[in-house]
Amino acid sequence: MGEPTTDRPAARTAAPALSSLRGFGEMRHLGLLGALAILVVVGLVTRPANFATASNLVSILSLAATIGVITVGATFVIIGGGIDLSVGAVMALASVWATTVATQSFGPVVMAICAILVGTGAGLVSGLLIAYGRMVPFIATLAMLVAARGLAQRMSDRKTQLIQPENSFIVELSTTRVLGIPMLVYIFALVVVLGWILLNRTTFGRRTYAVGGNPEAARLAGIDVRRHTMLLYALSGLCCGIAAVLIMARTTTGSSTHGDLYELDAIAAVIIGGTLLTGGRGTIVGSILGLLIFTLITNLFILNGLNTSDQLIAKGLIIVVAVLLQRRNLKERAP
Amino acid sequence: MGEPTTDRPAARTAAPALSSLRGFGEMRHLGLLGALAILVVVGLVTRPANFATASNLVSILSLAATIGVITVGATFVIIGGGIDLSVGAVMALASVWATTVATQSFGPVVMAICAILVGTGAGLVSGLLIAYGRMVPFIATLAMLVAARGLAQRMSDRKTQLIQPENSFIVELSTTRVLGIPMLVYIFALVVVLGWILLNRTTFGRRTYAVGGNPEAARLAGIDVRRHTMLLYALSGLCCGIAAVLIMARTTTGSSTHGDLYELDAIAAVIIGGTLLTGGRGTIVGSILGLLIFTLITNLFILNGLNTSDQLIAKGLIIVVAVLLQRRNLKERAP
Amino acid sequence: MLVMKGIVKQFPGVRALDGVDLDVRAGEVHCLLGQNGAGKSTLIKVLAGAHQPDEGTIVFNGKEVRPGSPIDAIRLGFATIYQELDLVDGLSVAENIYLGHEHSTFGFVNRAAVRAAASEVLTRLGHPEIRPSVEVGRLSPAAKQVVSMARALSHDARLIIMDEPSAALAHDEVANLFRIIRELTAEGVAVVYISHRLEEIREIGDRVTVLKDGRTVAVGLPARETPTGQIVSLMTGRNVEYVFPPKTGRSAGEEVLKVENLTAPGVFADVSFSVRAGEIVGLAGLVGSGRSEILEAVYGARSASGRVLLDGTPVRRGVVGTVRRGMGLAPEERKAQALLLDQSVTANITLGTLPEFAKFGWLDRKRERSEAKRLAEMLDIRPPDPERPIRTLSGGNQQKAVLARWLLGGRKLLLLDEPTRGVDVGARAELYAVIHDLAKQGIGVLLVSSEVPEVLGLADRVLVLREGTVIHQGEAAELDEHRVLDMIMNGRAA
Amino acid sequence: TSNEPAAAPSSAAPAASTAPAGGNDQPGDKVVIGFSAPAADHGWIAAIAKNAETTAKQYTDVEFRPVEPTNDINQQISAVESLISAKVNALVILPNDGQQLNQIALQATEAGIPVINLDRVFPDKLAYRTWIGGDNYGMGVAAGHYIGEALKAKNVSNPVIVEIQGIATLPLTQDRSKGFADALKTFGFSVTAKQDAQFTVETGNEVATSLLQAHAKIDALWNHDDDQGVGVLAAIKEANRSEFIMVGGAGSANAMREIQSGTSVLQATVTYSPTMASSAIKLARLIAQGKGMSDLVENQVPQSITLASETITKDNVAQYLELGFES
Ligand SMILES: Nc1ncnc2c1ncn2[C@@H]1O[C@H](COP(=O)(O)OP(=O)(O)OP(=O)(O)O)[C@@H](O)[C@H]1O
Ligand SMILES: Nc1ncnc2c1ncn2[C@@H]1O[C@H](COP(=O)(O)OP(=O)(O)OP(=O)(O)O)[C@@H](O)[C@H]1O
Ligand SMILES: O[C@@H]1[C@@H](O)[C@H](O)OC[C@H]1O
Ligand SMILES: [Mg+2]
Ligand SMILES: [Mg+2]
Repeated sequence: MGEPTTDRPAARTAAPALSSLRGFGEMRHLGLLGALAILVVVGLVTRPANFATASNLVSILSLAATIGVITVGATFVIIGGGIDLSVGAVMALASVWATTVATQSFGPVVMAICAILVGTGAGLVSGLLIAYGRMVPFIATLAMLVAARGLAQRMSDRKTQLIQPENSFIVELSTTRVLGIPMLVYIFALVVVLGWILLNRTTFGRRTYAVGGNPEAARLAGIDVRRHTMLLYALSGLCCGIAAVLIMARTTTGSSTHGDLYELDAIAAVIIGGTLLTGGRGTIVGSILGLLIFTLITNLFILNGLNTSDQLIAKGLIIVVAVLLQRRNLKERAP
Repeated sequence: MGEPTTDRPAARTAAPALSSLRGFGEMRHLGLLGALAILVVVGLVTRPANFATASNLVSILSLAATIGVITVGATFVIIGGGIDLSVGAVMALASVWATTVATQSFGPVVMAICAILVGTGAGLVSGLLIAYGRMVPFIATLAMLVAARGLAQRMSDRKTQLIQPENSFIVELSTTRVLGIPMLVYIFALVVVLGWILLNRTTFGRRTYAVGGNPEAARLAGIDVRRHTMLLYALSGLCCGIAAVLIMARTTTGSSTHGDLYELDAIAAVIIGGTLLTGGRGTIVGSILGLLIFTLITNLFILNGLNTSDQLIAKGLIIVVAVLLQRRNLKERAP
Repeated sequence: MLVMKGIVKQFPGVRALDGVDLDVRAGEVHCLLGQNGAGKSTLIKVLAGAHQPDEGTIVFNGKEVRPGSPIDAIRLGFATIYQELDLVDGLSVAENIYLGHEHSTFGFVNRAAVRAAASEVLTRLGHPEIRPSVEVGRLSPAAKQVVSMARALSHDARLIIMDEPSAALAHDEVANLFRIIRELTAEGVAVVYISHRLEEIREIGDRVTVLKDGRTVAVGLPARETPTGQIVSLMTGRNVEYVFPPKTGRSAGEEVLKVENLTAPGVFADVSFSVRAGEIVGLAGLVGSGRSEILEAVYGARSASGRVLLDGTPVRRGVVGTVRRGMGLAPEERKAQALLLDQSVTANITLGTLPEFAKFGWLDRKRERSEAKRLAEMLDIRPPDPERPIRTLSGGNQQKAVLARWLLGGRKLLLLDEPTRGVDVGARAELYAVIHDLAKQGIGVLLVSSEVPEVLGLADRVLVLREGTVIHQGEAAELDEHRVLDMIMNGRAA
Repeated sequence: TSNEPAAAPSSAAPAASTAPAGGNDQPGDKVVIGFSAPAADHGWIAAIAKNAETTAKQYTDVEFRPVEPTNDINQQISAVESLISAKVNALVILPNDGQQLNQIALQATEAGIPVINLDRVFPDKLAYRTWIGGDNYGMGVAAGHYIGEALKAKNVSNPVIVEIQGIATLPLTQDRSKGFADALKTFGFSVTAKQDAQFTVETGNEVATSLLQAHAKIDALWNHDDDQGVGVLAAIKEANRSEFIMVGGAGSANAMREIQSGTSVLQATVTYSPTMASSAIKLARLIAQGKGMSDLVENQVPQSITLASETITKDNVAQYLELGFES
């Protein structure tokens, strides 16, 4: 199944990237593409029969989808000069809230809306604390992480909440395929495209660079820096809500354990993708490439039957090497 | 056992604090002391029979010891304008390295030295990457986190490594009591005192403030900012090594699972204690008070048999409230 | 004692020093004069080891030296008071003074000794009231300046470099400073002294070196005897005349801006004036006299008491509103306050008026680009590619882009703070023409410039500020440069 | 919950024996039982905590004193310390890691408090009075047997057998894998590939997704834990694979329903029943009151009790369904 449409998924998510030729021209994207290419070659050499199959590609994209959506939000927050540690926990909370017996009784659409609203709401709270409460983003979102996990555990009574058969529409996002590709990959692609458009084609995106790059200049140019900062965290929360729908679809459950340590993965993908942790610079395409590199590493390790320990060591080394290379390519302002 | 010496431990760790009247006079410390006082009252009211006993106090301090030692190092790094996410993983790696069959054959002293060297070495590597490789501290230490955990798993073959009976000297740090207080609490106290002296009474400590608060001014004053930065991470690693000895003593084992998420706890304690995440300001006393607040919360929850979910929610709220209060007391430079 | 020869220092896009010579004798006060951006600070940073020169030699006591780092310079016996305060807020006064050369044994700070020594230096500076144990972050800017000076004195230095040490000091504090300088020079210490205040040069200076555009234009002039006129003309390069457009063709219309009793305690007090449509009002004054703060307060970016009315309606605090109502500010610190260095010229130009280029938040990038291109051509921004990151443009061209930002979106009032800082002479003329054109179109302009001829040449009306108070207000035509300089420097109202 | 321990038909519960309860359930001396377990972040552990509490509440002579569950060793040590200083009459401890909590259990025992070690075992027998737990090695053996038999029946040679482990750093995981491998060996089979997950739905899903890609055709899959099994099953469904048989572990209600449906790849699960927590409380009570187990000849409670790991299939699932714990 799905054989004839082999390269579709890749083509889809790559679409926004390709239209941004200028973005691709930059050294760091070339570096990332190079890293991806090396990983692909490694895959082809070590597992010729399994790696380059349509279903493995679909699989990689499905794996990347959940955290990918979160990474889009994280890219905005980090370009805007902030950080969001709460993403995984907020996603878990949204998944739990959307799968309580009460919510489930309203059907799948309400469940999805509920997840998205919970995510956005949590993001808004972090945003308020940071923008108007003037809390350091690290601490505000750490607090949100801790509290959201606790709340998720409480709501679910620490049980995994199964999606009821009558709401299987949600699960079908993962199982129904169009042209051989599961719906959730389309959702992921859509979020990436919309995120790209928002960042590159709207005033909101432009302001995000301004707010992160030089908040004082942004303020003096008449931008409401605080409001914008708040909205960035709400956007991140919105992405967590969408990710919650995807993780529900994939695992057929809502659970307080979902999204453990996503924050580190998402931030790492964004940074590897060339976004500065100090803000003002970065691209969605880079983040997604960064994420795909990580997903590909995991996929390759499992295809080759290697263990998690080696995977961790390799990840650490790859992060260091990638960042050091990027430093050399890019003459960056001193920290 | 130990009854007559009821209030000793508190007196011990409080010693450096008391000598720093200037530090205590500050509003934020008053705030922290207030929070501690409230928690103590809660303890006395809810568990009158168990809370204020010598053994419970000893228990609180023993619980705080491991992460407390790490917090001392984290305070230096954060005052110096950096961050260290790798602390828990480095501690785990040090504990594993020190408890391999090979190391154990050299006896307990070598084991302790080994743990300390491994910790310091890992910190030095992070420091080099940050100071001379110009990597963002967040990413460099994230890479170290991931790699150190992987390495620890690999070295231990993911097994918990028991300390051999002939090396039980290490374990006795936790079981041997002097004046009713386990040795490891003395070690904790010693590290706090030494850390306090280093930060407040030596050129290294005072320069740490300069390096974190105004690196350019530090450079112009003739300080080798890079070398100093590197040393800060080595110091943090050293503390992780000492913490590894303590966790080995407490659990009688070395394990790759030790210290999971310690980084967040340590950073949270430091920030709650009034150290700025942007560097240049902060105190050891504040960090330790912040840590004691967290430990006390845990202890109260344990005593009252409440569940982790509620604890998490409460922790999140306490972080927010504490930071917001601190903001109000302290007119801080904008983020 | 010290001879610098042919010093060249190149920054990306700027040749800050282009062959500077300086010779300083033991026991003298050698004054360094020059306009903003002339390269004075860069020169002393080269001397202090903070910058490495690209060319040139430094000979100290007959030996060629190369201070490769601040430590090297300190070891050579050079102590420096930097222009930007370089203190660590989290440390105490004593710790700041002895930062990097603490009295210590085996790494342990001898706190009593440090405090006693600090207290001694502070007393010598006439400020025994500054307690050595106080955290520097809590001090006023003036007190911080004293701490900076104390730090320089704490070194057993043979050459002390002072970059505008008096900028933040009141009159009697300056007297103290001079007393110290005399003591030092009596011991054979040499002092390099930078100031924009001519009367100070006359009082304390022995010889004067004048810098202009990164070159030495005069060496070793006698500080007391050289006529003011000559110094000023050396500094401002009178040979390259300011080319101001004729003030004809603009007519003042309705009152756009009215400022009543604007006061920010400690910065400026009781400032009242108005700007009419099509009128250019200039604010003249020394560095630190509060001009930037007045602009910011008018713009809603800083709180102040009093009233600001735009078109007769009060302006509320907050830049979002003032921009929407038609104000625009080209701030003084280009890099820190105006530019998104990583973004394109286009993005920088349209930043203030983004909504104009968007429908429902969706940017019309074509129109954005064509507008940016139009403005870039109009202001002759080079290179003429608006998609280039602005980081790669020279300072003057960056400044033009900042101005271009507010040529969009129907501004009613423009606040220009040092609009020509860092802009070369040729480009200046173009900027002047643009500012003139804006006024001609009926826009009110409030202009701050440290260059008096610029204020006089452009403005219709001039306010002269000294230490936060307006000491003169009147038609530009009734003033000349020397009268304004006299007012600014000596506080004599006309 | 659906798993009322009193109804336990086969696990360690004395009810299964023919002998009468012998008055053991009659109220006796008042005893305080302390209880410490890891944080309930998945169904099995949650069921452990629930079962312990429910059982304790059945006895009027038992005061149940649970301490805050945690996954941090350091905190669990502290929690047990607090129970020791509260001088409880008996302690039921499910340690995060038996080796790491051994010392504190030893301290409890030395302080005269009998320790009932639940599930993850302390290495030092001096550290506890009685151990009750599942048979991890036996669980692996049961799974290996079931798979071996099934594949032999199908006459598969050189089968692709895949194993999804739980948390790799736990000794119990390593025991299970060893039992599994040993049992397969008796059929001449071996494990083709194995990966570890974290006992959570999401990690089970992630690992399974890539493992399914690594092996285009699989004959059998053993997943150690039914909680993470929910995610594994979702991955299988998404990949639209059904050519193999799958065996679960622990025995959750969800897994059992899946087996009962008859349409799932999941055809069996090997038990590791959280009812052991109920039994542990009962044992703690008896020990604290100085009683024995009335259906045994012994005057005292035995030193160790290992639950059998049973294999639940379509044929016997109805019998077990009631015992299954909710994930
Ligand atoms: N770090 C730097 N990078 C790039 N350009 C610089 C840097 N420092 C100074 N410049 C440029 O070098 C030139 C000389 O600056 P400098 O600070 O030496 O002037 P100055 O004479 O001290 O002026 P002022 O009177 O305003 O202090 C200016 O054009 C300035 O923009
Ligand atoms: N944040 C502040 N807090 C306290 N005082 C300040 C602050 N900012 C500026 N000042 C003081 O306000 C006065 C006016 O400063 P400012 O530099 O804006 O004047 P200016 O006339 O615009 O000079 P310039 O030519 O440098 O632009 C100075 O004495 C300065 O030290
Ligand atoms: O937590 C573990 C559970 O998930 C597994 O199934 O059985 C043993 C337990 O310790
Ligand atoms: Mg200067
Ligand atoms: Mg100014």
